[in-house]
Amino acid sequence: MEELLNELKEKFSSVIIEIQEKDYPTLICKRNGFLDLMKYLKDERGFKYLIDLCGADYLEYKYKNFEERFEVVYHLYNLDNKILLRLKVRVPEKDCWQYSVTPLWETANWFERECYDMFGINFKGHPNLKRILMPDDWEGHPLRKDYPVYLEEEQEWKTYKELKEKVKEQS
Amino acid sequence: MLERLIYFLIATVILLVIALLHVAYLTYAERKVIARMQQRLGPNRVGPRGLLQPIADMLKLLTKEDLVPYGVDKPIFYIAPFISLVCAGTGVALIPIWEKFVISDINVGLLFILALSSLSAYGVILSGWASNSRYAFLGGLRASAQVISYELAMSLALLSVVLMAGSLNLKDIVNAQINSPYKIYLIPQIVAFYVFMISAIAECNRVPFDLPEAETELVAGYFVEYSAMRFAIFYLAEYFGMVVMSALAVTCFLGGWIGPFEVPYIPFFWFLIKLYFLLFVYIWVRATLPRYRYDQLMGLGWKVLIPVALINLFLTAFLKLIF
Amino acid sequence: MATYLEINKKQANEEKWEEPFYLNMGPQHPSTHGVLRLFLELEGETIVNCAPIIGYLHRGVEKLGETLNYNQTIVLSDRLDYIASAANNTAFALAFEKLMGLEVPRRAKLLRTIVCEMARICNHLLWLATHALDIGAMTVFLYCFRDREWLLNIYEKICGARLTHTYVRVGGVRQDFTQEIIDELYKFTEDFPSRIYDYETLIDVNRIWLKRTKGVAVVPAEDAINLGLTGPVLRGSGVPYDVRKFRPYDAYGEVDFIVPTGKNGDTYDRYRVRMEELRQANRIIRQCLDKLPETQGETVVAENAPDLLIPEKIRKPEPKPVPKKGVIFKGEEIPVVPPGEAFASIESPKGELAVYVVSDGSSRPWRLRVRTPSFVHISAIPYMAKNHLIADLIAIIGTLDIVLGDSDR
Amino acid sequence: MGIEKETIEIAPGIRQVPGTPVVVSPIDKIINWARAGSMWPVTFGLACCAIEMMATGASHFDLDRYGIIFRATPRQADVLIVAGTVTKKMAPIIRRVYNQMPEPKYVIAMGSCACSGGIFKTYSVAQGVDEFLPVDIYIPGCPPRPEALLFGLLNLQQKIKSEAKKWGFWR
Repeated sequence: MEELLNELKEKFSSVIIEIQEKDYPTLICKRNGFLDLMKYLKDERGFKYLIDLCGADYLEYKYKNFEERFEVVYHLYNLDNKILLRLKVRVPEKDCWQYSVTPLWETANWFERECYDMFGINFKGHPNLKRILMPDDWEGHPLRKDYPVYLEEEQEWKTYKELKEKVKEQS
Repeated sequence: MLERLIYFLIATVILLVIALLHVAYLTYAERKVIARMQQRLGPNRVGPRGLLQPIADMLKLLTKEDLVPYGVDKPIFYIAPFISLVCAGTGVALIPIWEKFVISDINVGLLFILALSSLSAYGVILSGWASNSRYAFLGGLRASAQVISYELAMSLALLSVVLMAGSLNLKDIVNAQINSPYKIYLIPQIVAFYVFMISAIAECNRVPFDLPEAETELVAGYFVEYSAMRFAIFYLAEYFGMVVMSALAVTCFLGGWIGPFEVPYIPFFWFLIKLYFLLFVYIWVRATLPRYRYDQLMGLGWKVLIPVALINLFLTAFLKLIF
Repeated sequence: MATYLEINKKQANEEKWEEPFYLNMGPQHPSTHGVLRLFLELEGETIVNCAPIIGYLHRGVEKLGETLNYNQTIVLSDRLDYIASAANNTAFALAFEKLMGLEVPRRAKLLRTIVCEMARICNHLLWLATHALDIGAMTVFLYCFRDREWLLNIYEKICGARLTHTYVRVGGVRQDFTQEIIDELYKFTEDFPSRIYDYETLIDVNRIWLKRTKGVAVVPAEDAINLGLTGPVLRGSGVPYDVRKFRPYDAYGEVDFIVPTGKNGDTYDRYRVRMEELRQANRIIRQCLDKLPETQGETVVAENAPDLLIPEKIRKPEPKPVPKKGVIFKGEEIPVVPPGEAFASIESPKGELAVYVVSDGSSRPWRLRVRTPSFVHISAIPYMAKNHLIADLIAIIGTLDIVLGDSDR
Repeated sequence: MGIEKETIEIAPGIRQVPGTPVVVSPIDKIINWARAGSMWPVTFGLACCAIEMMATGASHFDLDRYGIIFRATPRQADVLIVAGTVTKKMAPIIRRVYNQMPEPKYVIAMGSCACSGGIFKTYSVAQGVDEFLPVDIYIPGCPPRPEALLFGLLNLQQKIKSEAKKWGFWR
């Protein structure tokens, strides 16, 4: 475990900002050069299984020591020698994009679509980036911190509003 | 001439009433028997022990709104259920229930029934085509392929019976069975009986072969768009087909109305017993077997049933030559 | 309509002029196990391309979880995978306990394992019922529900609810098992293997069932891992990955059971793997029951676990719900959860269910991410359904054992 | 149809045109009895309540006793049991299934999510099916026990039996 982290540190020193030792070893990486690190981890080091890929919104988070707003978190798992690795990439709010890892792992396809749907982070290189959970003509990204939990009458989704009006005059 | 006409009228009315009651209470029997097989009680709330359930279903379907969806080409949509009901139902007129009571004793009885059952495919195909829904269209396609391929197997199986009996007239077939050494044709023609039963199940789209109206795949197959009374007619047609096919199996293979001993008052007692046993087999098969896939169904029809029926036909012809 | 499709339009301009036959296996369909919508492009009966469309049951559980405190979020977890809700609770509870650094007493771990394995049996029984019903065998559905009813009655004795148990809480379980429950469970574990034998005689040797499941939707091991498949679906392809063995949690370390794997990854192997898992779950319950008397007198909750707060009146969340430090009912400060993040995953009956939670010191999670197996399995449907028939697609949906509450969150 | 004016009430539900042997309205009773005796719900399971609906259909609480068969197509159904959370993306589809059902149709909102949105007061959940559907029977509970669903269905039977003049040619 240790030799993996040291080797990563000197091999990808430009990409990895720091390595934290939380419940699982966490690598905080920069955006450019990130794909080579992932390819290296997948092909040479045998991290063939991507457990999870998700976004997180850190708007006004008290214990924040970075200025970007979003963070994309990857959880990789090596099936043979049972190592779990967490990688984080910080994504600023202005140009809110990130490289897509779908070419490496098929399962990332839908994870990234959901992350785009919920946070608005678009993924370069994704074959078909569209909303997956919300209807296609939905405005706004629900899981952002500045999005209300419950939509009042006027912020309603317009197709639903039309349905209610149509039903009112029908009955 | 007049009293023959009146005799025919009365006989048809009696037979129709009995057949309709049989079909209505077949739905009730099916729900009860399948429920018992699945450790639950069938309908027992509607009438005394649920006996009025088919009447309640029929009345409810009668009074529902008769919905004709948009984009349906109306003439075919209206005719299709009646085609399949008429073709499934007229077979009853030919079956000799006992010596004296057979409505139309034409001497090509068996051929007429085969023609009818291949005509009933039209009802299904036209309804699939007419109701402007993709599921019904797929159901209609599947039904056409299935009915045609199982039609062949059935007619070949029946041919070997005709060869043994020497005539197409159903009454003669039963008489031939009476004075044949083994009393019923089931014993020499056991293979033909199996081929006939399997293709009869496929003819009426019953479970292992119910691809045209597969509940879980094509929502409801060819009668997706039919509501209320039209759907009830299709529902009746399916059960009518079941009754006619098992009645045909009884006359051709199980020796019609003859039985080990003579029951004094009810001459057709044995006919009904055999009929009910075969209907029970239909319901039993429905409760246990899963559904075939479309290409396996075709494979079974062409690669297995037809060759077996042909070999059986040659065998009977060969044996008939020797003895 | 075609905008929903992810297929390319190359085929349209070839000289094959006939336009493909689109079929919409819509949200309301008897065998899509809920509100999954499959947009199919057909060639006769074979599926050329399939685009699953989900989101019809998206209830925003992750957003709602950020406005509830830790014990209330576990109530939400029941509604995710509503067939095995005890498994969801354990996933949430494990993540929160790792966050708070709580040490769960051994008796609570044993009780959790029993409840999780009962959830696995419930889930596999319902899977077998709907899978067999979709392929046409009606009677198996009723037999499976008969045994499931027995288990639901035991659940009712344990925690009062049939389906949404919320039996697990942060730091342990809500109540202890009474002696009556333990005896009933013993009776169940004795009788259950004979019931599994009933199902197998009904469909296992049935030739039509074998024809409908052998060689359908074959997934080689390499692609299964790449597609992210987990649980019985992955083990059907021969990869022995099981979170209970690779990262043991609760009492799975001290219980011995085998992890069944299939050989060539088709529907029949997945069916065999799940039937074997039914027997293994039965064995695990029996071993845990034997271990219970050793931990007789223990409490079932960790000492500094956040007590079940009476939820203070949740003010109408102001437009920007910045979660403040939660002030509890009697006014004094609740134990602050250390800020940080935690990732815990369990082997839910459908696959690997993982929870990633970020906390900011208040009594509400800052970000709650649930990685559910059904979401990934639905994303694998286009891969598995390529040039199969519609009837196989129904078998594929059955063998993947998807639940839409699980996938849409 | 102005039937009350010319007829007099001779027995509960039995009316007679005075001076003539014409007796009216038992036909309502017969048709209502038939309709109550064979209610065919369309399988519309959305979420957890669908599992309880299946459990009610299974052998312990058998629905077949009341003549209730689950039909897959809305064309042949007369009861729409909305079992589960109704999301806004699903609302137009539920309305379309309701419109496809032939006329004497009834709606049962099963579970607190269908009655009033339940615990999910979020951006994507319609707060109750009655925002766009006329609902006949509300069944509370999350999920309601199979006995609760049976009780709801029996109440619907009482409601059908007490209807009048709901037959004849649909306009």
